[in-house]
Amino acid sequence: MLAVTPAQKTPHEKQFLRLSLWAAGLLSITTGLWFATSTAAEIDPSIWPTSWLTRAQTASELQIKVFHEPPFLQQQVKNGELPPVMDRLPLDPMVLEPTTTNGTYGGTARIFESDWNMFNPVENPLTIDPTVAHIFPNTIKEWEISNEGRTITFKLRTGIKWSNGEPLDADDFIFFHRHQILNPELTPVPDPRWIGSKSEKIDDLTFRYHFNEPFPLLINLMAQLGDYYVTPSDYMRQFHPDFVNREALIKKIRQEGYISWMAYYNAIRLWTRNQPPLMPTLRPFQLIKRTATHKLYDRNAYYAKIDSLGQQLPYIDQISAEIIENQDVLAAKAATGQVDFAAFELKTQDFPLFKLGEKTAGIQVLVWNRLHGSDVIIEPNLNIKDKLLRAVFNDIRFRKALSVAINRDEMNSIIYFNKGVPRQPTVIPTSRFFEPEFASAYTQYDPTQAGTWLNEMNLIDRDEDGFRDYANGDKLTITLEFLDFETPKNITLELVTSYWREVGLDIRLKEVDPALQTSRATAGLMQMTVWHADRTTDILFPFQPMWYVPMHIGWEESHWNDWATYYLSQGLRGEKPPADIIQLQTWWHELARSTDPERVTELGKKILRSTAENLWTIGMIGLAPQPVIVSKRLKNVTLQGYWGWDNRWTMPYHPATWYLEK
Amino acid sequence: MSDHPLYEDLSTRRLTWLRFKRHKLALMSGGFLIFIYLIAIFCEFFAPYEPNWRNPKAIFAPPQEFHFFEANGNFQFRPFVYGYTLRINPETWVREYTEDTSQKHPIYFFSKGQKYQFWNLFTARHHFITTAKGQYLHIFGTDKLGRDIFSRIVYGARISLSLGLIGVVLTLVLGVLIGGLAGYLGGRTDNLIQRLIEVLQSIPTLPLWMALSAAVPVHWSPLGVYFSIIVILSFIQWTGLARVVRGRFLALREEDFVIAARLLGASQLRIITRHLLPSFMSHIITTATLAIPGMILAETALSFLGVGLRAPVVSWGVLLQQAQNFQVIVLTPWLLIPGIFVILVVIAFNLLGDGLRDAADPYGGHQL
Amino acid sequence: MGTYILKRLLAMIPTLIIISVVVFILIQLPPGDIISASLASLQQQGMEVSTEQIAALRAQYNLDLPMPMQYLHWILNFVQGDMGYSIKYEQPVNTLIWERLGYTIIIAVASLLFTWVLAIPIGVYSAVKQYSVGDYLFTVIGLLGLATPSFMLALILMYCAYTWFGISVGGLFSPEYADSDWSFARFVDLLNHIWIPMIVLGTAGTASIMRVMRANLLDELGKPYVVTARAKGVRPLKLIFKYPVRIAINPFISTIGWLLPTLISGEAIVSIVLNLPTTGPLLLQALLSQDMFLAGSFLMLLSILTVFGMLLSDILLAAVDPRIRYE
Amino acid sequence: MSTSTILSIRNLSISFKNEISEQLAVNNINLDMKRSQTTAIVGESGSGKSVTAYAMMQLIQPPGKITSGEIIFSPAQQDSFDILQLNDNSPALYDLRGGLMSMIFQEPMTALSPVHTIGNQIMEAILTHQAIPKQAAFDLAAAMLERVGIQNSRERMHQYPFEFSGGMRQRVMIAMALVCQPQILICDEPTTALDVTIQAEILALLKELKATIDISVLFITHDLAVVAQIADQVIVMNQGRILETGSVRQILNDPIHPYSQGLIAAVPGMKRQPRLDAISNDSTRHNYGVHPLIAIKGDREVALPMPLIPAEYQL
Repeated sequence: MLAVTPAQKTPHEKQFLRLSLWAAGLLSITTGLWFATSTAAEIDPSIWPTSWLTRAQTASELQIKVFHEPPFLQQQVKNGELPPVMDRLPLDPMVLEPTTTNGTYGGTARIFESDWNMFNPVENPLTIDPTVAHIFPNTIKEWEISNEGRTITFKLRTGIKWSNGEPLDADDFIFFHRHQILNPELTPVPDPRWIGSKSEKIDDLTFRYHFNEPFPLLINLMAQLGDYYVTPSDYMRQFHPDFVNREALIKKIRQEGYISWMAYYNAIRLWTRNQPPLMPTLRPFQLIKRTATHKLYDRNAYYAKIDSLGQQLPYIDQISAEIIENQDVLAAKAATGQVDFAAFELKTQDFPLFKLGEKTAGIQVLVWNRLHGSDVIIEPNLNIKDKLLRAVFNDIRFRKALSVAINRDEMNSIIYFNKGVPRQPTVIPTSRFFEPEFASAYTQYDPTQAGTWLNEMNLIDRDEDGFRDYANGDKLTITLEFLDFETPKNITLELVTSYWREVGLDIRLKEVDPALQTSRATAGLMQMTVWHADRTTDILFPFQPMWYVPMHIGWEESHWNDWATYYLSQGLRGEKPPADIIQLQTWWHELARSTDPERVTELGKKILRSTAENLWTIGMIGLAPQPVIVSKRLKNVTLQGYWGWDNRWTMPYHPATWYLEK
Repeated sequence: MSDHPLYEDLSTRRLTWLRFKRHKLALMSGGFLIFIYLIAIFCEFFAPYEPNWRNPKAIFAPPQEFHFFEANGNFQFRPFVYGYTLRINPETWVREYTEDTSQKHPIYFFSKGQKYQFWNLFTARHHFITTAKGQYLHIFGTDKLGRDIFSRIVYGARISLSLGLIGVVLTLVLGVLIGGLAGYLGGRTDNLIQRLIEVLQSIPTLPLWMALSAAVPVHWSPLGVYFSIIVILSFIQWTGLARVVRGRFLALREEDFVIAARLLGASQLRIITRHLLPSFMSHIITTATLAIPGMILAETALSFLGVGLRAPVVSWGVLLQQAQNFQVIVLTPWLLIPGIFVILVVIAFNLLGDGLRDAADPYGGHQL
Repeated sequence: MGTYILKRLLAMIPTLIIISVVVFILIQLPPGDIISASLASLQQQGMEVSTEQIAALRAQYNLDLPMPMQYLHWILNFVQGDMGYSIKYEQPVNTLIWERLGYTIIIAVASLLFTWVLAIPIGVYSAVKQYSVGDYLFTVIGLLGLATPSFMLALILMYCAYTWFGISVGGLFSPEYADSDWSFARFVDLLNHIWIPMIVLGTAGTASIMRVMRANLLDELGKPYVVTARAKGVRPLKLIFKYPVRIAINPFISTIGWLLPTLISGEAIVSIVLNLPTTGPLLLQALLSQDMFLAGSFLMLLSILTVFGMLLSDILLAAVDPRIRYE
Repeated sequence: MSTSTILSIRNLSISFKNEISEQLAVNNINLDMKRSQTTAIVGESGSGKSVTAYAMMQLIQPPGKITSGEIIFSPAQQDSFDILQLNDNSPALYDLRGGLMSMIFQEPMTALSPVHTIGNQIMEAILTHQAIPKQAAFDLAAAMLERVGIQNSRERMHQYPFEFSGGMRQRVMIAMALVCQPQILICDEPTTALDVTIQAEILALLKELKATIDISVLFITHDLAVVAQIADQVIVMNQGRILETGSVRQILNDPIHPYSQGLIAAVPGMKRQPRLDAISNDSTRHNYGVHPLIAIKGDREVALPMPLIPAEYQL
């Protein structure tokens, strides 16, 4: 049973309030840090509407009585194809305050397909604040963590609807849990935390999960990845054998050309480019058409939020998203003002080109702050099969040498116009887990020191070819495979290898395809690879500290798969890690299950300190500037924001409030 | 009685040469190519810098211009360049370089500069063109890491040009051997080979390259990659030549002198090498000359797709791959200079090939 | 004629079988496999992926079968028109390729026409006015076209098109027509964009065809039947086009088939630079990511097109050259 | 002689230039063609006889070049003109080619376009010179084919050269040449490429045609046997020079010039002792072209070195 009004309070409810406060309010601590550390990466929150920094207010709280019908929909409403706005909006819709003024309706925004998640961001059950520290309610109004985090109860807002008019209710969450994540066909290997979990529907809007082990981080998950945890059940039933005749279904799927019902289900359920038109969504815009070159979106007639004038959001009526494979063409199009918004595939090095566009093509180039703790992190494979190389990688002196051999300041000026921050992979300065030395460890440029360390390791150029060799005379050559994706990896690595060549290390670069990155990384076949250190905020760091703890296997990291497997399989497979690694894993194991904020912070810092001391991965430049291109006619885009996976890029900055000026 | 007394004492070789000499363009091209290949052979000497040496003071720096007159107008015989002063424009984020007349970098020829390993044989310091220590010279400007474009072009020439040459030799061996066999033996062998060629030619070449070069193991040394690329390129190019050779063989097989040779009991091999091959050497040489540019272009295409050679190896393809985007044209056009060299060399080879063809057999050699 | 075509058709069968085997081997060559591709796309979304999941998926796409079996599965389905399922794009191959194939063919044909319309007259001119200024001029231009790497050409043209004509960079349509249904206006818009790839693709071909045309024509001009015609008092222009040109062109007709693979290869690169919705980029992606069904079916399809192209050109040749027809 | 001259060549020189050397193919020759007679030019290959013929229609192409001379053509009911004065695209020249003057070539195999029907090629000749409907042209052409002895010509009109035998092709050539009733027919070794029996047929055909149409023929050959059958006038050429001219009877029965004698002696079945054995033996070795002296008797001319000129001739 749940508290509806704060009036009568049972002890149980007190706990609920406290815990929800915990879930939402971790930042009471972090808030202090804002003023403690100040770096280039930090944004003064006063540039955002104050209402953004608290949980969204609702129409009733702001005494908004009348809601306005977007002109785009009026005809349909007249024809009776669509219920009037009053009936489409929830009982008490959330109100979003634009950065400048309430906008005007209309227009088609031109964007790149790669920016579809940024222009049309997810509507998660919970959401994240602009400073990427708080978790706020969204479609879920209240939540309760009880039973040391083993039981979590959620309560939805009343009257929120999917874009097809179906209500968003508890069934949609239950459906996801029972028929998707616990379906052996669909999810052969579920996330261990879900194994044995139960879900329970309390009423249409209230539901509850029970876990074998505490899972308080589900809250963070619901905020960051929440759209994955809810399914438009009324729609998806027709593709699920639990609800329709299997034979008939498979027959239908085969005709569609899909190999199995799971393939089809995943293809349309996940946020892939194949989501079929008119698939129900909660986002501001609804995909209606796809061509070989474009995706077309219309405004979601049932979008649940309004502006302070009672106008249903979004302001913009349609999106035309062009699919572009080639990043150079993309940059060119962006710079020549052929889109209204572009960001995701834009590279820092191209700033001059974009700035040129400000003059010639009338675009506006905003500089947002990337959340990456380091744009590129080197991952020496500590579990590599090659004995000699393994010994070298596992020798801390080698990793230190690699780090100090890099001239980060020069790199910063060459690639980042001196606007980045030389640092090791670690959380952002505003995080409650942050300590300055985590970022600064071994970031000084000291090739001689590097040389000394390498000599100590008896790695010396024995055949006078200018490169160091193993003690036994074998050549020491390392192949670094990488995927040039999201951050400027290619140029960074060219630079890095040249620094390492200067200290006598022969590193060979090989760019690989996403598919190859995955298969080779997950199989631990890469001698060395790189990724970008995201998951650097209070939202995701506690949930996936993958750079700092062997607790995950994916295409992002390939530096200790066997140790990670060992942990994930509870010691059944993989390889038993050394003591210090075991220590890391136990720390995280506790952190992930703890409901005590202080303890969480303490453990988090232990983990981060270990990386700073051991350089499990090596960082370059972090907190870099992210170009965000906005056309002259697109208004209300905040001038600055944090850019990254941790906050789903634009989610906290409410693209639904953007509008096109006539 | 002879109509043209002049012709009598002309050996075919001399005649060919006479005809060739008439192609002024072909002659010039030949000269140009020899020149370029010399540079490629002695690239360590001609390049002022080692290809991967970076000048941190000059990122994306434009070409320096030669001066004979100092700012104050004094003439001096030794040409010199001015150093850069860099300013990152806070408005445009553009690196703006201006000549710093205070720092004069005189240019020295045939004098000591950066140390280098000539063909990994011996160490030397002398360069064709260089500047004093601590000073720098970037005739064609620098790239995103401050590497000297000119030096990279010179080093790239060695890779790209040798690749073309070796590749063609390989192609010839394959083409002549297989085509020759098909044509000479005929019958079932011929049929089989015909099919194979047909198949290879009906698969779009690019995907063929892609798949093959994607199969090159990642950990191979740059040299290994270099050779595997060559093999891949020739593996696809030989079919064309093979078809031609086969055709010629079929025709020649029935020629009297071949039959005569056979009657005299000459061995197959002898017949082929002594009688058949020479009879269309000229044609083969021409085809080869015309195939080299194809190779060079193919290499650039592969590098463009990221499946060709890769850093730290420097080939013209690799250089162009870094230059193939909008930004370059708008902001740093000098990165396209390697393209000019590719174009020149390819044209030169074509002209030379035409010249050779017309000279060798003015009537034949026109097939597609 | 009928029997001739039939014979050719039968002869194609073994060729196609060999091709299919080669193609299959080809797409198996690079390391890694398709499953990884789909996982990659999940991970892009921050999803968890485990090695077990990979194994499970692999079984789903019967990748656990031995190679020969996989081949049979693939080719048998292919013959039945089911080109399989692209894991990278999470769509059936059929739905993926047809539209793109359409654009590819449009561009290929366009540049083929461009090549001929340009190359043949120029070739004739250079042959008739051998060693004239024009002859040299065209030769030089031709050589430039032959020598410029296609991606460079594409890039520069794209830049010029934008700076001079304000044509949107890349793509086949302006934004306003991109999504609309086919209309005359849209067609015009297509023409406005297609000329860049057309020129880029056509140039290299134009150069070589021009030169060969010149050579062939020079040969033909010396033939007795030309003298006969001249002795008949036929006017030079009519004469040139009715006799030697007519005959000098035949070799080209016979090469239409061979041109197709070259065009498709070239098209791939150009399309990458200009971001065109054609087969090329998709095919390369598929190859790199080992999206076996996509890459395989694609290559197979293109190869079949080529083989038929050759048949077509042989038939054409027979049509224009009676000597072959009556064999 | 009574019959008037239809065409007369004066001091015609034609030179060929190749990359190595330049040489005179025709060296300052003079000759006259009598109206409605058959004039034969005899000589070995390279003697410049074909070149001369080509010059008459301005068919000489680079590297060949007419360096000097004139060719006066006096067609019936037209005032005479110098062919060499006609410039490349003057209508007169195109009327001349195939209209007033037409030509049969040595190689019937290659002289016809392989990719056009016989009909097409003959009709083209007609339509180039006469403004008549296609159908009329077709009938005309078909009739002409019948005339040169090609049966069921109407069907044959639609066939391609490679469907004809060599002899047949030559007949087609003849038909094509005569279809516009030219005043001069040039036969450039029309029979050399054919085997003997066919040769006979073609010659017979030409004779027969000659008898029926009023036409002047220039017959170029190296074969005296043929000359004997067909020619009225004979001109002996060697190395671009005319060595001897005269009536067929005179030349064959009484060749003065040792070279001619050599030729005749070489022909089997023409048993005539050359007048001067001594010279005739090595006659072929000498270059008679050099320092010629023209000796004349009546309408006979001969170019000879001094000692060889017969008494009855005056210089």
